Amino acid sequence: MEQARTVVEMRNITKRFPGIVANDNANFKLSKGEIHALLGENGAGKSTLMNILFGLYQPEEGEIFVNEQQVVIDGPNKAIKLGIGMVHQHFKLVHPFTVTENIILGSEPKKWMGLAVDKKTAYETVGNLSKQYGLNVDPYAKIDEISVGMQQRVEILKTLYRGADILIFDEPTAVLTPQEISELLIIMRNLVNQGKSIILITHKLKEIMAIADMVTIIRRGKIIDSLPVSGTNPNQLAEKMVGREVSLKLNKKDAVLGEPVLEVDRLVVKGRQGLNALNETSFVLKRGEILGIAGVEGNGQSELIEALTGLRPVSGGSIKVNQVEIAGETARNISEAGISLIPEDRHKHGLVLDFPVRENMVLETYYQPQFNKNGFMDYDAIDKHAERLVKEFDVRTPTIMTEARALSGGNQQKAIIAREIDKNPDILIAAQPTRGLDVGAIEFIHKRLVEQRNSGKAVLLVSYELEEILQLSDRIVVIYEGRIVGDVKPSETNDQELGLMMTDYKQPQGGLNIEQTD
Amino acid sequence: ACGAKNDNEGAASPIASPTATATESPAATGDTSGKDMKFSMVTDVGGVNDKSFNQSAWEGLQKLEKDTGASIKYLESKEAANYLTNINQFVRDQYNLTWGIGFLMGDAVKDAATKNPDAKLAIIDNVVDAPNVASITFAENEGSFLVGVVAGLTTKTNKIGFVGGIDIPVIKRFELGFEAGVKAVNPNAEVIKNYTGAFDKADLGKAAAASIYNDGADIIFHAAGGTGNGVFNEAKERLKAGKKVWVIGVDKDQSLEFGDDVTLTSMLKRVDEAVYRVSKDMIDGKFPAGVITTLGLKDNAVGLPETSSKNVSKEILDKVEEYKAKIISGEITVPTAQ
Amino acid sequence: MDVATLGNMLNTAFVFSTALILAALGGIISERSGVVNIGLEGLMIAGAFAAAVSAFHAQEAGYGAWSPWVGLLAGALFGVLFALIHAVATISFRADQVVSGIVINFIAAGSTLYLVKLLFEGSGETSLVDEVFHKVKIPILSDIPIIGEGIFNAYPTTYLALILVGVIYYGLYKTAFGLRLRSVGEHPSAADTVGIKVLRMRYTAVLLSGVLAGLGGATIAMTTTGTFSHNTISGQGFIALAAVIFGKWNPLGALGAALFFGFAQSINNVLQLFEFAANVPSEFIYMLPYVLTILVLVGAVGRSKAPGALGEPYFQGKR
Amino acid sequence: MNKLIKAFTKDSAVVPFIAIVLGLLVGAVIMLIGGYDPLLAYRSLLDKVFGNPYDFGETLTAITPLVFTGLSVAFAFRTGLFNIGAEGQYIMGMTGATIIGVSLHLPWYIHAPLAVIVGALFGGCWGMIAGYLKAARGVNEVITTIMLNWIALHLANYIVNDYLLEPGKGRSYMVDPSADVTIGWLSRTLDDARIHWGMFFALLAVIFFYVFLWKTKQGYELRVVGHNPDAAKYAGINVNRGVVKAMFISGTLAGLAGVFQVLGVFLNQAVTASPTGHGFDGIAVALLGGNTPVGVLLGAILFGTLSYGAAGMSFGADVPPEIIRIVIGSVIFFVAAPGIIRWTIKRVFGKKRKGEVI
Ligand SMILES: Nc1ncnc2c1ncn2[C@@H]1O[C@H](COP(=O)(O)OP(=O)(O)OP(=O)(O)O)[C@@H](O)[C@H]1O
Ligand SMILES: Nc1ncnc2c1ncn2[C@@H]1O[C@H](COP(=O)(O)OP(=O)(O)OP(=O)(O)O)[C@@H](O)[C@H]1O
Ligand SMILES: [Mg+2]
Ligand SMILES: [Mg+2]
Repeated sequence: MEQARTVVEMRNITKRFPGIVANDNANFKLSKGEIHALLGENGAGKSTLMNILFGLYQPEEGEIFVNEQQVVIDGPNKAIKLGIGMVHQHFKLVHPFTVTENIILGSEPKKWMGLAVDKKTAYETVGNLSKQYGLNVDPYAKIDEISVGMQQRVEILKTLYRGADILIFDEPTAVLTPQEISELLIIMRNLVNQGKSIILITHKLKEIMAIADMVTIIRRGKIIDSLPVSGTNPNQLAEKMVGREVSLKLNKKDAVLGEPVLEVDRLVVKGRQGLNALNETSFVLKRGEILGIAGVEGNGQSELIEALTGLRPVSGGSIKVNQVEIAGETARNISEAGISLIPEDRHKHGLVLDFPVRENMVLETYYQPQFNKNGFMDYDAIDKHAERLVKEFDVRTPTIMTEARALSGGNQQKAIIAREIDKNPDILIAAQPTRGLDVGAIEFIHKRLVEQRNSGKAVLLVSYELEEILQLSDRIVVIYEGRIVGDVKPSETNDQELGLMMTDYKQPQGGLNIEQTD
Repeated sequence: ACGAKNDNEGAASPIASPTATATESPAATGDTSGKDMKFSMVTDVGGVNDKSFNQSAWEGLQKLEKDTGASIKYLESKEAANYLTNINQFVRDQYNLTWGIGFLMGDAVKDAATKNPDAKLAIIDNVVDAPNVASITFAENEGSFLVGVVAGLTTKTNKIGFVGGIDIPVIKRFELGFEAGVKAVNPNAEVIKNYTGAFDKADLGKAAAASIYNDGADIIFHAAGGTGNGVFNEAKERLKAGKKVWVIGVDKDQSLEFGDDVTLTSMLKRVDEAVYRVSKDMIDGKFPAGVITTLGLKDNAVGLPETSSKNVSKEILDKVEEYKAKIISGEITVPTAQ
Repeated sequence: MDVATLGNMLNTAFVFSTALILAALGGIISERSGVVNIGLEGLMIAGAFAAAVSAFHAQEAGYGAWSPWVGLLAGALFGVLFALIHAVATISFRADQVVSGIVINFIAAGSTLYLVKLLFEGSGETSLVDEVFHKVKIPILSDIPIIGEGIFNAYPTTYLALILVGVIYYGLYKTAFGLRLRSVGEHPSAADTVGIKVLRMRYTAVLLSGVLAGLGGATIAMTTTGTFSHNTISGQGFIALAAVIFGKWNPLGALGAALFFGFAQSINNVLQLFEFAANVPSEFIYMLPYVLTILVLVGAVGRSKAPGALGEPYFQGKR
Repeated sequence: MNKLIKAFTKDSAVVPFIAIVLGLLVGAVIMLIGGYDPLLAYRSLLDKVFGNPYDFGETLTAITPLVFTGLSVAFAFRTGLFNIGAEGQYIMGMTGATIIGVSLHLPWYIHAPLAVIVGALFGGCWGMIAGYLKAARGVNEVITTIMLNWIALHLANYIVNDYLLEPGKGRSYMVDPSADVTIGWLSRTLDDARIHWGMFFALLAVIFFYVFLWKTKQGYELRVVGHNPDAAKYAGINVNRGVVKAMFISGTLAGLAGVFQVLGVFLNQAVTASPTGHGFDGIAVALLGGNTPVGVLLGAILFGTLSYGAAGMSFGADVPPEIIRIVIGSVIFFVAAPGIIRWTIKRVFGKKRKGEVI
């Protein structure tokens, strides 16, 4: 292969934030037509480096070359002019707007001497663009109404609409289902074939191995290495990234199953539009078991979690915890009955970001006698409790008086997990517990979940990531349109098969036991 | 509006109110018998330029300053809690006489008078039972009766409006006197009443006037302070649109401010005269301490301004004089509130 | 209730509503760009003040019937002046928007009255302007029963307000400017990443809200009072704010809300014409507009959704 | 609202101090423009407040309701609500106290507390209406509280006019002496200034505010609801009940302001055409004080002192008292946008202070 042209070069980039050097003399080079992965722990400085390339931040030092010309990128406008587009880690979409409105925003086609937006042309252009790249997006849909995967495609279309040749993807797969991930990888290949160059930030080593040509590793703001993917392997990458050896394989002994602790029987729950989100769903969870619930997002998982935790009314069926009916009880009573939840959206549901860590640590237990006397909070006890959890779960925070907002995503997650596990619940529901975390943090959290199960408690794991489900679960049920359509052992299946079940290609009659049809 | 207007037109006023001067400028003219005396007044929340009794009272003091060389000062109250503290400010500063202007000052004047028996105070529109307070009230019902006579004889539609501020005894006196006057000369006429609930909302006055005129009335008498400005505005607007309607003003000769083309006449209430006279009595050593003075037609303290002759016919004015004599003589008793 | 009364009520409703409509439009533009505008009251005060003062001088200078127009213009300009304070504080210096709005109310109330006292020799009120707006009948249309008297016999400012409702509705929903403005209020960093100048957009919006709220205040001075004093604007800005929320941040909604409020006000005048009203304590009649507003909110509207980034200062790199 | 709270709590104590100085400077400049003497004006202001025991006492009396309404607004802010309705709750507090104070005759140790409690409950319930409408029907509390202010005004007038009116006085009968909460001896010490127990209750309210919000279980719950209602639901807290409770407490605080104005200052309730403004001033006080209890107390002291002293300014220097509104507005402005202060300092002292982190 002949030497490809360099389209982006960043030289000696340094960027400081108060109290931290986010990028420390970093060098980075992207060649035409390549997919170049950027790998690093949470907070290593990946997003910062790319935000600099996109003109959102100005570096304190360093130079940038695009197509071998030195440039100053003083704002996204400039980046767009230079043919750079970015799909952000947290999507930048205006939710009440339609897909098309989001895409044309800032460079709208106009009519009547600029007095009006030419909507017709806009919708046509977006429709055509979507077809051209095989993205299959409905130009008329509102962002609020489309799935996360679709939203991401809208982000991609936004860059393409502006004629970007260099595309930056910041953790694009963190929020996608396996199907969506493989579709995205195909799309990316497609883009490269059409002459685009791609920078891909991801924590998933498998994806890097599958699609990237080059990988650059960044640790604490410094570039550690930049090498062709063909000459490396996941273990080596993980080690370079974290700076120590990481076991990518989870060591867990066989499950020792006990009594059933959670029995869900023909549960019916209404969803947001008033339709049944759960349709006579039934399953049983036993002590000493991690039960994975696999499924494409939006098939009733959120409603199931909300029903189990008392946040959503139940229209039929029963939920028993330790043989006691809890359907219809209040969230507080259910929590007392032994269910804990690691919520999917940690900012919205898991934490009060403006509160110090210590107050977040008692969010569900503040009223109990150990933290509360005669209606007064016992802050001595709360402080002791928080100090212990922070230590035990390695939550990296300056002090327990630090606001939760100031913690990194991974540490926020650890704080929540510490709080929930420490309640010593009979049933721990973990929804997307490792979304967006780096491999080191994932390793830690997985270990804690397994420990919980080993101590005779039960874990209900809800995740859109098949790899995580396969690795952690002792048993997997597949949920599709509010029904359980499969019940398998991880050792007896693989992600392809699960993926098919999740989209109902292979639903056997009655929807049970996949092995019989095999 | 009036503050500036006074400078230009004040002298033309039949009340002969002097040209307004800055609050404390030393008087150049007049006899100087009051030179070493200090007079003050405390306004209610309406402020000194309310185009109503506060302003009128201040004009009285200004005349006093001019005529006698007395020094004068006022304080405006921003809220009810200031009434007492403002009065006390003057009392402590050894003012010879402090006026509480308006009905609402009653309790504050009483309090200050009781706690400072040596101080001299006076109040307008209310009665305070204390040996060192002069209380001045007006027989608004008598004057209102007379403008009622004018309205009753002038109306072509036999519908006449009354716009009140807040439904309190003082305003009720206007209403009852007015209605009695109308009925006395024109038993068929209907009086449409609207209390706007405020003395300082021109927009409410305008809307009230609009609905009354729309209902067929051709004259409105207002006793609503600043709210009444809205009544005038509505009338002017109708005039521009080619519809002749009248307003009867209140307290001062409002034709001076709003023009002859809409102002039929006004019900004068000579607060300025009262303030001037009682203050002058003080200088002359005749302060009516502990006395309640009710000023009515016989004192020329209420009634019609001379400018009325512009719009009111001679015959009607003669009728007015007739009724005035009857009221003074006691032949007619005008209904009153409390 | 006969047809004429209904027409008159509608007419009165429009008189009351005009200023509310204008100020509410200002509130909408500002809040659609993400800047809370609780300072509407202050901006209206500024507008009413400037209008009363400049129309008076225009009249003295012999501008005749043009005087109220001069007043309107001055009201808009003065509104902008105060809006600029709000913009600088909240957009450039990221001061809390609620705080800044309250400050605007304070400073506007204090400084205008202070200026009145300086300009009018100690008086707390400006001199009465004779040359104010008068209702203008639109030929033919004004002959339609009810609506003719109700809508087509109105002040020029009412027509202006109605036209502006249309213009702003169109501007917000049909033009690129509107799309960008709304995106800035919903998700400023999304707008930023497509090259929209968020801060400039917000400045524009807040200054425009100054124009509109200033016009709203000026309207009151140039149609109903003819003067400016401490209570020319007493709470209308807050009612306009309520209309913004009630109308769900939509110009047509705000028009409806403002009209509703004006109508409720006019009902209480009409009620007093009727015999039975004598038996209803007047206080209950005064309460009516406010009670009705709450009842309608409870019955019909429910939760309204504010622009996504309302109240949040924006700076590049904000996460 | 969180930002609102944060904007104040973190910045050093220097900022408010500089803000006050700058605010006074702004006032001085405006006075100069108007041709007044700012030094004389400010001296008259101070003289008015501290010149004699009477005015000093009356200043305390002017500060008291501001502490209550400031706390009321701040409390609501802390629980995620914007209470523009302190005005209405204040009026209802007055009304409740007047009803009990005027219409009953009881031993003082029952009568006064009863009047205080009923007035507070009136205010609380008035606030609760807005809370309930928000919780049950999702109606934005900003609108309802604005409307409820006007409704309270007219309702109070109705009650006074039709049930409590002393004929010919335009106000209610005087409160029975057994419900009077003035402090005679202290009043006499301060030359008959209207001193009453309300000021001590105001201090208690400051302490209550702090202890309740930051030390009790219910306070914790309300703060969670205020900062993150979604998380509150996850934690098993009844969010709707929290909203209602928070508005009740907020209303109670504002109501107490009215209660003590009636029982300690006016000893009656007048029929009024427009709001007193104490509720709106409460918003300013809360903002001045950064929604912290001690901040509110200090804010009320500043606000009350300046407002009361304004009369002295117009008495002693003929300066229109409106100027004080500009001063207060500017102070809040500088407190809220410390960036402006830093920017100004940087501009003015830029060369000398190079290298300093601004
Ligand atoms: N706007 C900001 N203000 C202050 N600090 C920031 C800001 N943005 C980033 N940082 C800091 O810079 C460092 C790098 O952050 P960055 O977001 O680039 O990490 P990352 O590698 O993308 O992490 P992740 O994998 O979690 O996305 C972090 O320590 C973060 O705290
Ligand atoms: N407003 C802020 N000011 C300063 N630093 C911030 C702010 N918000 C976030 N950070 C820092 O930025 C870093 C990255 O934040 P970010 O929210 O991207 O976390 P993350 O690790 O990427 O988690 P997630 O995957 O959930 O996004 C954290 O270390 C956090 O301390
Ligand atoms: Mg990142
Ligand atoms: Mg991340």
